[in-house]
Amino acid sequence: MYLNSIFSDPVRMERLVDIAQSSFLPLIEATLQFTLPLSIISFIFGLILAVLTALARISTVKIFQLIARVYVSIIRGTPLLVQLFILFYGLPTLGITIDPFPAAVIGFSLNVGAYASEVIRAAILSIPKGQWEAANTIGMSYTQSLRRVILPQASRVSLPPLSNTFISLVKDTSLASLILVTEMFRVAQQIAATNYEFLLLYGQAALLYWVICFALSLVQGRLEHRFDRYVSR
Amino acid sequence: MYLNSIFSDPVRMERLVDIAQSSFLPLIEATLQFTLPLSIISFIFGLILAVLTALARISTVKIFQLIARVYVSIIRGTPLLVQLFILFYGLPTLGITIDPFPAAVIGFSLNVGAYASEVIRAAILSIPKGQWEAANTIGMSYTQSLRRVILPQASRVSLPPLSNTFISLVKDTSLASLILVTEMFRVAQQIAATNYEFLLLYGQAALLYWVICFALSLVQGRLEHRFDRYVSR
Amino acid sequence: MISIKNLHKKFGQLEVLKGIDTDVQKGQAIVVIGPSGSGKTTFLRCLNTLETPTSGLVTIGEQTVDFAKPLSKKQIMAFRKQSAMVFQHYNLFPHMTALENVMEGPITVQKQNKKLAKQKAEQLLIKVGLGEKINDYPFQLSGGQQQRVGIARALALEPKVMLFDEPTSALDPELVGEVLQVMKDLAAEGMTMVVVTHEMRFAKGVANEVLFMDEGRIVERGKPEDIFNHPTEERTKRFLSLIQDTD
Amino acid sequence: MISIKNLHKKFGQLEVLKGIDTDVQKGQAIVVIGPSGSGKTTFLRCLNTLETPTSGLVTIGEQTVDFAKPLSKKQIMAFRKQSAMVFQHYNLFPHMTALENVMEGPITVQKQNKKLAKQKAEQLLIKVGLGEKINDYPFQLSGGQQQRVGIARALALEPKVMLFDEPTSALDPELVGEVLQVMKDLAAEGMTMVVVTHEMRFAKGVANEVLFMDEGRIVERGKPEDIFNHPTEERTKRFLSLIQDTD
Amino acid sequence: ACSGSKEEDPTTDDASKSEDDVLAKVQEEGTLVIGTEGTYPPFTFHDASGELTGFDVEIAREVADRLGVEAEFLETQWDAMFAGLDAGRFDMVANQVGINPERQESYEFSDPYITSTAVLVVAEDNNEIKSFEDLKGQLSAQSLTSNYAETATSFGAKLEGVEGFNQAIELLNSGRVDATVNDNLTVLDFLKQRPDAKVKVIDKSEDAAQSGLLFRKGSGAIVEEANQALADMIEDGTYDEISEKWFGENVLE
Ligand SMILES: Nc1ncnc2c1ncn2[C@@H]1O[C@H](COP(=O)(O)OP(=O)(O)OP(=O)(O)O)[C@@H](O)[C@H]1O
Ligand SMILES: Nc1ncnc2c1ncn2[C@@H]1O[C@H](COP(=O)(O)OP(=O)(O)OP(=O)(O)O)[C@@H](O)[C@H]1O
Ligand SMILES: [Mg+2]
Ligand SMILES: [Mg+2]
Repeated sequence: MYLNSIFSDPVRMERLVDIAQSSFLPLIEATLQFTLPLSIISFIFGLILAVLTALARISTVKIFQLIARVYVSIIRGTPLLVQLFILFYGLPTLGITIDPFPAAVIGFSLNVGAYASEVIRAAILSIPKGQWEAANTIGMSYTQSLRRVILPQASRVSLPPLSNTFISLVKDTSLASLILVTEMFRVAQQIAATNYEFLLLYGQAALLYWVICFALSLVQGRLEHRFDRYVSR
Repeated sequence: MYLNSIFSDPVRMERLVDIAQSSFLPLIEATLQFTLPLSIISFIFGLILAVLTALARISTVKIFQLIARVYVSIIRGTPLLVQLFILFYGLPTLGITIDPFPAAVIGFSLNVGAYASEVIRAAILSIPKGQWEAANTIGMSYTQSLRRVILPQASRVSLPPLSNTFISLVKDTSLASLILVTEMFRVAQQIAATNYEFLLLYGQAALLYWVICFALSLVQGRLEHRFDRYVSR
Repeated sequence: MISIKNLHKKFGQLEVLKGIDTDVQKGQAIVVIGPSGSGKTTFLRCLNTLETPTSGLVTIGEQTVDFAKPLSKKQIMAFRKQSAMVFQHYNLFPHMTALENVMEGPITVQKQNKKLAKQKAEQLLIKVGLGEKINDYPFQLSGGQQQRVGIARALALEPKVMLFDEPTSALDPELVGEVLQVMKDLAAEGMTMVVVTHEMRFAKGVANEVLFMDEGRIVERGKPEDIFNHPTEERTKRFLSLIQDTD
Repeated sequence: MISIKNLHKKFGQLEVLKGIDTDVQKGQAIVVIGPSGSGKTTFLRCLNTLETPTSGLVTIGEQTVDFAKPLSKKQIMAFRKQSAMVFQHYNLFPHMTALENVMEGPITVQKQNKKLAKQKAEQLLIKVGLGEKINDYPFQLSGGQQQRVGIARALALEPKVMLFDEPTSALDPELVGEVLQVMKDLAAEGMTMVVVTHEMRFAKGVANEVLFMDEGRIVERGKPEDIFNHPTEERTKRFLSLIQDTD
Repeated sequence: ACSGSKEEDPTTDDASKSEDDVLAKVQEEGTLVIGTEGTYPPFTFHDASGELTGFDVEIAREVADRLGVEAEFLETQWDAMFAGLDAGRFDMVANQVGINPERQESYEFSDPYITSTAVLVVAEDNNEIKSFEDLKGQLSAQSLTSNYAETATSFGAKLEGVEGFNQAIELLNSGRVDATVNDNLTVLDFLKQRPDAKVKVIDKSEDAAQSGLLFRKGSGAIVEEANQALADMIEDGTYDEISEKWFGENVLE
């Protein structure tokens, strides 16, 4: 190879360290200002949507089933990039203009809603029928059964796959730059564009994503531990 | 809004139809030549990797567990784009140069391997312990039990989440353009770059992705049906 | 206390209950026996409207319902309140302690005062012999203990009638006794009970009457000693020979 | 046929088998009873090396193994081949038909000729009364039928000893008889059997001896009539009173 | 951000009626919304303090000033820039968009405000390629839609399609292509930032390419206004100042 290893070149090494140091702060800022809020808000809305969609899929009302199916099929079947594109640049031609951040939240929530709905549907279906019946028998309504008996148990089952969904979401927020939200990955690109150290900056961005994922896995561990209170091992 | 609906403008309408017609062929070509082969090959390699990783995670050998955990954590915790970037633009600085298509296959396989390993791990763990014991009792070795008893049943359980992984993969192949594989989405971008109808071309690309996903869901349905042979409803 | 007239239940084409007519006096304990698939479980579930009967006129406690007519949710709820169900596999809520399981109905559904509901739940758990286990989760309890929590949970609803579907058949043999004891005590206190069970100790010792079901019909009905020793129907005889010692 | 000397099994700190000494003659059918948790299942599983004993000298058929010493995979396989296990919950392979379940061991493990293995499997299924069901999947079979496939699957391995762990306790009462019949036939043919069961019909009618286990030890051993009618040990008496009719 | 001023204007109006809208809207709102990439130094990028700056940014800001309105920059990727202009998210794009007939079919350009020449870049240790003429049969990394792709092919090069200069350089660095043809100003900036980069400029072309500010088709009067502003800037020396600042020379022609 004609490129020497960067480690054997002290000047370049120093330059890289300098760049890495000075770029961490803006990257972290963008993470805190956009990447994380966008992820968290979208995830919350997405989960609500997902529960509703899952219930629609499970329901016996054909039209609810159909709407839910079509929604999930479209969202999962087409790239997120295109969805954001249409939401942000397509809708204005129909007279609907949404600001960048809300548009991003809508786009990502719709995405999470579709993916998570399958997880939640499976989780709800995995709760033994006897639990519904026991709830019924003590006189609970559908909503009460869901809220007090089924969803608490389904949460336990769906925690690992939902944390996957969240991890994907966090990384997908990098697409928000396409619709004018300057999230962390875009900042990395901006910095790299001036110093041409793409590998370094992308590496830093990856590290930050990884830290978020790692933090998430800790949270997940604690939640699982809490749930495990009532599960034998 | 100051932009009139395109539908009220026959000239523009005609232009859009023309572009759509002439671009479908190249898009389909690119799908058949790159997007699909890349998806399928990577998925196959990824699955093999995923089974091995899942077995490593389940195994009692601490070092296997650790390797598998670190691998999964890194791949899931960092963006695919960065992984491809490092693989393609980073490795050459260490003297390793891989051609675009193989590099894409490696990158996507590693990705599928990490995500699917969790699915497969869960599926294997969901097979009742009694199945391992019954296999043991008739004298099967670990590999025999796995091949004849556990994996066939785990396939049934993991089919829906694995089809999710495949769907994601198909769409993620659009990142291959970053490392010079002119897959379908890239072709859409190239065409749009000459006529500036990004929305239209992206919509066409989305449609093609959706068709693939839809076809997949049909295949999935048939497979589930086949599996259901031995499952009561 | 219970009166059932021409109760039918179809699952699609399959008619599982083909006209059940019977009634149960207040304070009586009735045992239902019959081969697998004969409709025993379906019968009980119809009484608690876990399955909606296809037709039939059923009175439990103060509520009479004609299932041939469309019913409002409110009517069903009022009817269901008359009875409480104890399941074969307990069906406790695994994410709630024994106490929370028992309190759940009174608090969430009947909107009772929390403190009072808790007191009552504690008393019920003491009654079924689980005073020490009120804060344990189901997985920490043996099968027999879980089933006793299940009974306490049903009792907390203050039903007119208790329905039991094979309450001991999932239990280890030496744990059966403790659940039967609680049921015997209940019968002695005058609780009206319908019990599906093949446990001869209960059928012979406690039941006021035994009902033999086959193919969705009540084939024979009588005092336990009569049914077990001198069944009149051929089907009853055949069935009893299968489940009793033959040697 | 079986000889066991000072068999111990620990799970971590918990000693489940605290020194079992016993032997079983060729052609004998032994019933093991005892309270839940006393170690009956663990005992059977140790004989089939589904659990590896902590120590003990065990002979089954032609193989003797000292579990205090490290063992090679080959030794364990050879030892395991001497016996075959029938489980409480059948543990059939759900993705294989009855026939495939029975053929699986001979073909995959013992590498027998497919055609011969199939013939033998068919004969075995006919023998357990399932000649009509050979191409059904487990979910299409009743519990009793599934358990009979389980027995055929075990027999296909041509073991010296058959081990049964509560083979009828997951069955509907009226299906118990058909499985017991197959087991009785086996005993009559001279198969050596160790059966954990609380099914008195089998214990009293078929067993040559009954073994009472408690807390990891064999507390009492004797002919069925002796054990059930005149148990000498206090623990045995207490246990028998729990599982037998008390009224 | 983009709705508002036109409510009284019935949206059912035909296309010709919307001709004058952009200027009116910009003046009414007091802001000119400008789309740009923000990742293309020295034309549009973020300086060390994170501020958006660059030659195109300053030119666009000056144009807004002269229109008597605030400049508001919105940043996004190349493809989204065009979509954003179409969707009315931006009034104008300032991002070194080269003037060519294809683009003119769909968009309107201001008068050119910069002229750049193509340079040939190869790896430092490449001694085979010495001039554009040596490109024949070599693999050159080009953005397929840029004018430089045509330049490269005209000398017989095979093309490797890339998304931008950065990727071209990465390819050159990793030895995957032999050359790239690009705008000399971009290359100069790169070499300033990465003096250690193992690449060199080997040839300069005669052909020059011009870039202009980009507007939607039918933007109407605002294009003339922008042209006027550019002409004024050139006239009174402001342009020269900005150009000197970024390039040390006048890059208009
Ligand atoms: N939800 C249902 N849908 C369709 N068929 C059903 C349903 N529930 C029960 N059945 C059928 O109704 C018949 C009676 O079932 P049921 O469970 O009432 O019998 P059972 O007497 O309780 O039997 P067991 O002793 O096995 O519990 C069976 O043939 C069963 O397959
Ligand atoms: N894999 C294991 N790890 C730890 N403890 C175990 C394990 N298997 C069994 N035990 C414990 O060993 C003891 C004996 O269990 P075993 O299953 O042998 O009893 P058993 O006599 O078969 O009971 P049952 O009648 O309930 O089947 C129990 O306390 C049980 O909790
Ligand atoms: Mg039943
Ligand atoms: Mg056991």
